[in-house]
Amino acid sequence: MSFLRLATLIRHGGRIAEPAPTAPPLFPGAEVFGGSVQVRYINAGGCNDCALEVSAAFGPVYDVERYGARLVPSPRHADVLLIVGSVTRNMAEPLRRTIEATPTPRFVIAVGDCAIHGGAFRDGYGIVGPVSDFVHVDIEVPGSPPEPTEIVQALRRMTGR
Amino acid sequence: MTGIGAGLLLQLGLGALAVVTALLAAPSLRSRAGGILCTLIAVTGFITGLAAMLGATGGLLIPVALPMDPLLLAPDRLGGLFMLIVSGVGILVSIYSMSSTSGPDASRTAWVAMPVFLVGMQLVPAATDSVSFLLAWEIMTLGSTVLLLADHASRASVASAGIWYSAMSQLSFFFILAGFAVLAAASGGTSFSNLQAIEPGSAAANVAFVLLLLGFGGKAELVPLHVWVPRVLPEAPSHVSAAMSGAMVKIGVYGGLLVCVRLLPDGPAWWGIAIMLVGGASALYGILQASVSSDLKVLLAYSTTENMGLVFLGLGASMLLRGYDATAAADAALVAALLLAVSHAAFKSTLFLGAGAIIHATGERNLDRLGGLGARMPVTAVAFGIASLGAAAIPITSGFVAEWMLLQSLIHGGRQGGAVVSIAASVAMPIAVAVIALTAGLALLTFVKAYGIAFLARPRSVEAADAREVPSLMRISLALGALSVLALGLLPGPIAALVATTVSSDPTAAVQTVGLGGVSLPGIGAVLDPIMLVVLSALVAIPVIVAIIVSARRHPHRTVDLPWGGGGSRARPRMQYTATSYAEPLVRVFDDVLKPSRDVQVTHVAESRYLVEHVRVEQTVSDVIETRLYRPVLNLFQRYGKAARHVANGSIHRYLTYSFVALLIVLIVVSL
Amino acid sequence: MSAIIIALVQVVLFVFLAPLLMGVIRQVRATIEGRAGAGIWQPWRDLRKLLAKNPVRGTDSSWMLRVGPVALVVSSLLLCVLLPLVGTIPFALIPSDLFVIVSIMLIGVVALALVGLDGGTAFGGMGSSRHMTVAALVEPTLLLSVYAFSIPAGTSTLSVIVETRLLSPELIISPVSVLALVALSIAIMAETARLPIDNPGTHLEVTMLHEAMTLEASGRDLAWLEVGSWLKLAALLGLVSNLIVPWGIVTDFSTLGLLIGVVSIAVKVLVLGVLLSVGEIFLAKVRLFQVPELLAGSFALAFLAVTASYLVA
Amino acid sequence: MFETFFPQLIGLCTGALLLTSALMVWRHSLLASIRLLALQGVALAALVAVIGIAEGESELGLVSLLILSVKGIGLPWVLAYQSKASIKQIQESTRLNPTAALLAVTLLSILSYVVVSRVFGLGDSSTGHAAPIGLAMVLIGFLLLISRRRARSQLIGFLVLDNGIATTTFLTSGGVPILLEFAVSLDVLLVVLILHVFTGRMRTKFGGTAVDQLRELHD
Repeated sequence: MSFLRLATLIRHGGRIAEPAPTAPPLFPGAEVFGGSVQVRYINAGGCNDCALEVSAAFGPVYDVERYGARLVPSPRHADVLLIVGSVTRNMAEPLRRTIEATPTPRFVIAVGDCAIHGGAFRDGYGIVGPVSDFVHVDIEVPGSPPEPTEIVQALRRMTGR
Repeated sequence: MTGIGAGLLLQLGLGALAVVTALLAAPSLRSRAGGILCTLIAVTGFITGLAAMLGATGGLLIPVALPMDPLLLAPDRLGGLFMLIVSGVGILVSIYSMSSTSGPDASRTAWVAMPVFLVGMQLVPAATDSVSFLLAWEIMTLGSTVLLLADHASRASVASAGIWYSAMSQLSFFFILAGFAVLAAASGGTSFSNLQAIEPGSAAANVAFVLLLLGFGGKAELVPLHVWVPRVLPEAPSHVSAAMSGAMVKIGVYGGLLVCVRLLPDGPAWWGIAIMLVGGASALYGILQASVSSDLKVLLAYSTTENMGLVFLGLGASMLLRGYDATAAADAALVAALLLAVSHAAFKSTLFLGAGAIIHATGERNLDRLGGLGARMPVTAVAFGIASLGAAAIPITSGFVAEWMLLQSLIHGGRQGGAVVSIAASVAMPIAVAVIALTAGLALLTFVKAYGIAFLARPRSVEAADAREVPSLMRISLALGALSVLALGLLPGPIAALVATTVSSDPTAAVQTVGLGGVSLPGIGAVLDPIMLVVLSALVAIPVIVAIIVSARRHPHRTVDLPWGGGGSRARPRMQYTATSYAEPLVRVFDDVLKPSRDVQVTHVAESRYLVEHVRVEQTVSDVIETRLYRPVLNLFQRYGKAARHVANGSIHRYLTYSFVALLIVLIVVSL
Repeated sequence: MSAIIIALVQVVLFVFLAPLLMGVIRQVRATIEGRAGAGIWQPWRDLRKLLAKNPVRGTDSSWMLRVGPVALVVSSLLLCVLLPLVGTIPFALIPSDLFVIVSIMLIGVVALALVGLDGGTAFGGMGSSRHMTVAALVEPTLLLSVYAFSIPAGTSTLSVIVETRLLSPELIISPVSVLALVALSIAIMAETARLPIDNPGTHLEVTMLHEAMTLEASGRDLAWLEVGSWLKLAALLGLVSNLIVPWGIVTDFSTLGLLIGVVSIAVKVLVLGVLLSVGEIFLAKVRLFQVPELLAGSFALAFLAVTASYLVA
Repeated sequence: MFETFFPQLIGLCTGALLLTSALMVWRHSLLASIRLLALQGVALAALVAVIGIAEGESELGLVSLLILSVKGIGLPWVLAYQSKASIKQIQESTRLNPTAALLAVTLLSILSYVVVSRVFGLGDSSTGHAAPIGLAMVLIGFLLLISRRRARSQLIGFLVLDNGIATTTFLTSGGVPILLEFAVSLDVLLVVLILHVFTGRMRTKFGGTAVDQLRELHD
């Protein structure tokens, strides 16, 4: 794409982000983050629809980054683990290790019905159980899949912004 | 008899005593006794060299070189400096080698050769005439060859290294002999004061310059005469490699200085440019080979080529600049070259001794099989780390100050008072700076690789995992080496000022001491005080450290058993980057120069060729100069050798016929 | 004395300015992308939070994971002390000499590379290897470009170079200076892991250079690594801005001058940060094995600058 | 005021000429090369204008306008005439390793400096000092001619060479007679048009203009 076309696109694009809804209350214990939350996203075995919604939440329209949440490439950098999908047999151990590798204080958000209680895959042969079987879940975002706005609101409870 | 003479005599006496002791002593005591005597030799040499460098005169006359003039050993200031370098390395090596109790390192042969080698190296810079110079040179070569071959029974590669070493040493010796012969023929005497009288621009001077440069360049590991280095230095026992690389190579440098500064000063401009070219090529080629090498000792050996290249680059620049009367910059470049030689002696002998400690602890010198030694061998790790910083020219170590001075003299050398000195200099200086910069960058990568792969991360083999710290004498020697690297880096002012007295007619105009051991180059207007730099960094570090302490008290850390590897449970040590993979991007970047050979073998699963059972990747980077320059020549010789076998088949009749034909030819020629 | 005050002011200012610069860069990028952005103070919040966490360390990682980040910060802080940012009054015994500055920067480079290797992971080693390869290839450009600047000033001391440009501004638009500036900018982009050499916003391990080395660090270890990198970027941008627009820098010590110096360098660095951010929108990360080509190009420019300055002026 | 900045302006223009030549070796894309060529034409025109103002010759102003229209606008337009979409995708694959080519550029510039200073002497005027850049451009043009595979990229090399000749003449003699310059420019235009038609023909015949593939013509 040429320089000029890109410049024109940027000029016409303007602000894509939607106006911010009112802030939810701060999650108790998340004061320590002070408006900066690094998120490690884990797909423990979902069908990718929650994953799409999560990526929409971090996209320009919902723009959860404006509230101070950011995706990071390593759990060592993370404050919040954003887990989607019910935990499959092959992901159980990596999930445990990822939780182990995350420095405290940390919080866990389970996104989608599958992550919360197994959802449609609950009794599947490859499923070990919902996320709460492995780690204490701090915030649950129900829905199959949930709206990006709900994911945004859950993360805003962590950032407090 | 003067003090210098007494010192030299004492060395010879101690050397003889050490040889006798090595022959007679019981095997259990041999290393201790030999080591103590070698240390004494080196200490005597150190004191003698220091005295000579500070200006003491005098010498040792040996009236036994008939039919030529009697031999005179009387080191001047420059000779004293090199005696100091050699004996300093000698002390480290002797202390280190005391703790070897068995095997080839403690054999009778090795302990006979060791004092011979040390004394030979001490005597070369003390010689004042070409005969005693060559004599001492041969003693040194003999000692080092025997030391190298002490281990030949256990490893076949040592024998091959020995052949290369002897061949290249004799080639060097031949060139030096021829060079001195040309000079002696032109000047009518063998002593250096006679040789000095030769006309600088004459044909004899030019021929002798080229011959001597080839001879000394071979000893100083310059490209393309460096081929013995990657074979010999890795194969020799580590303390011998340390002595060879730290000390013996400096004798080659001394030879270069002897020619360019003392015997044939004021040569034509092309001499300086030629030396700069050879030096720059050696520096780049050496470090490039070092950076892609996975064998720790090969890496160190090639890095020696690099450092000697930089020394000769400085020497050449100084010659070029002196020709244009840019005296301040010329002096600074020469002092920088010497300082680099001194600091190289310190850091490279420590590095080789550190490699020896690693081999002692693990039996491995392949970096790809090391790792995690930092926790297991802390003293070695710290000493090796400091010496690596020196080799990578990082501040507050000796290597940094030397390269800093060299770069300063180069960037100020091309101009004098706002005017360009000459077109040649103004083209040569930027290229030299670029070469040094690239060399320094690659050296950084090389030593980050060497240190990081060997000492950090997780052990890549059982041997590395089971490594234990080396015996105390080895640790003392390593610590001494590391301390000398730091001392040279922290107090460059006095050291550089002292070094300047050996080569400069007006040393205070070239180098001065400022502040707490800082160095200043008045002719250039550059100042550096490493101690102030340390103080400054300590000051800025204090708030950070306070913050860490406060934070650590409030938020203690937690230890987990696995590094983060994507959550998988199989983040094994084998998945770490190795030395080979570390250098892989570089191999690709310099593909055209290094010409690596890659071999990928894919084995498919029997059922389907779409599934891979295993992949084997092999990549070797060979020495291009060896394969492209030496191999063809050697093959040619081999072919002639085969042809000669037919000619000389052992039949006495045939030999008699040859003699007869030769006689006839001579008679015919005479009668014509 | 005035040198010490200026150095102190520089350190304090840049410790404050560096996170702000990152905030501005990210905010500008977010705005251009059509986002709302986290605000220019977000890096401060990140830092505060990282210092309040309990770091996690692997059993195999050594003291390097603890010391390396501190070494990086100290090297970057030394850059802020020694570079001519607010004022050009150098220390008598350690002037802002080009080679010393580059070597101090290399301490940080080495520390970061060793931290990358220390964890014993595949990604850390990969990042470290790439980082060092780039650093090795950048060094000739870095030295030669400043060498070109140093020729009209007759010294390699950066503060004198900046002062010379202040006194004779026609030097700024000379071809030598323009060539050297382009080369220096590319070298600095490579050195500070910005586009097109490295993508600072990437979350994909295989494309990472800088980020891959920090994957193993957490809590305050990570905080120091981040601060060190930010400070380095800010200090180097400060140097470039003072080479382009030297006006406002303090040459004779006075309180008012100091104030002007502080304000002007802050404005210059932030404006350059905005330009950098806007420029990065139009760039894509080049392939790793095209980076040497880019660096060779910048080296050629720097080399032309040096020879031209020798032979033309 | 102008006197103090005159050497800097000359330097800036010649610097831009050298920079664009070096960048042409660097970049692979044909479109980028054509744009750089246009930029080079503009820089050359500016150089002539600066010399004209310094020497007070209005004739040179006219020459400058001519150069601007021919080299800055005309030739690049002709070269880029073909549909934009196809030209964008043309990536030159050179015969020379790009890194080596860039190092060659630096060495060629040094060589031209050394040659000019040794053979002609640099003189004292700032124009005399900048003259080596003209020679360097000629050499770089040759390098482009040698190292490029495509006929059109080689054409660009030829034009750089021509610009180099023009630069040298302007800097050493302070300008050539207007008619001569006019004739030269027309010449070049003619060559370009012919070659353009020629390459067009070749394209229709062989589907490409990579010179390596033109062996068929020979056989």
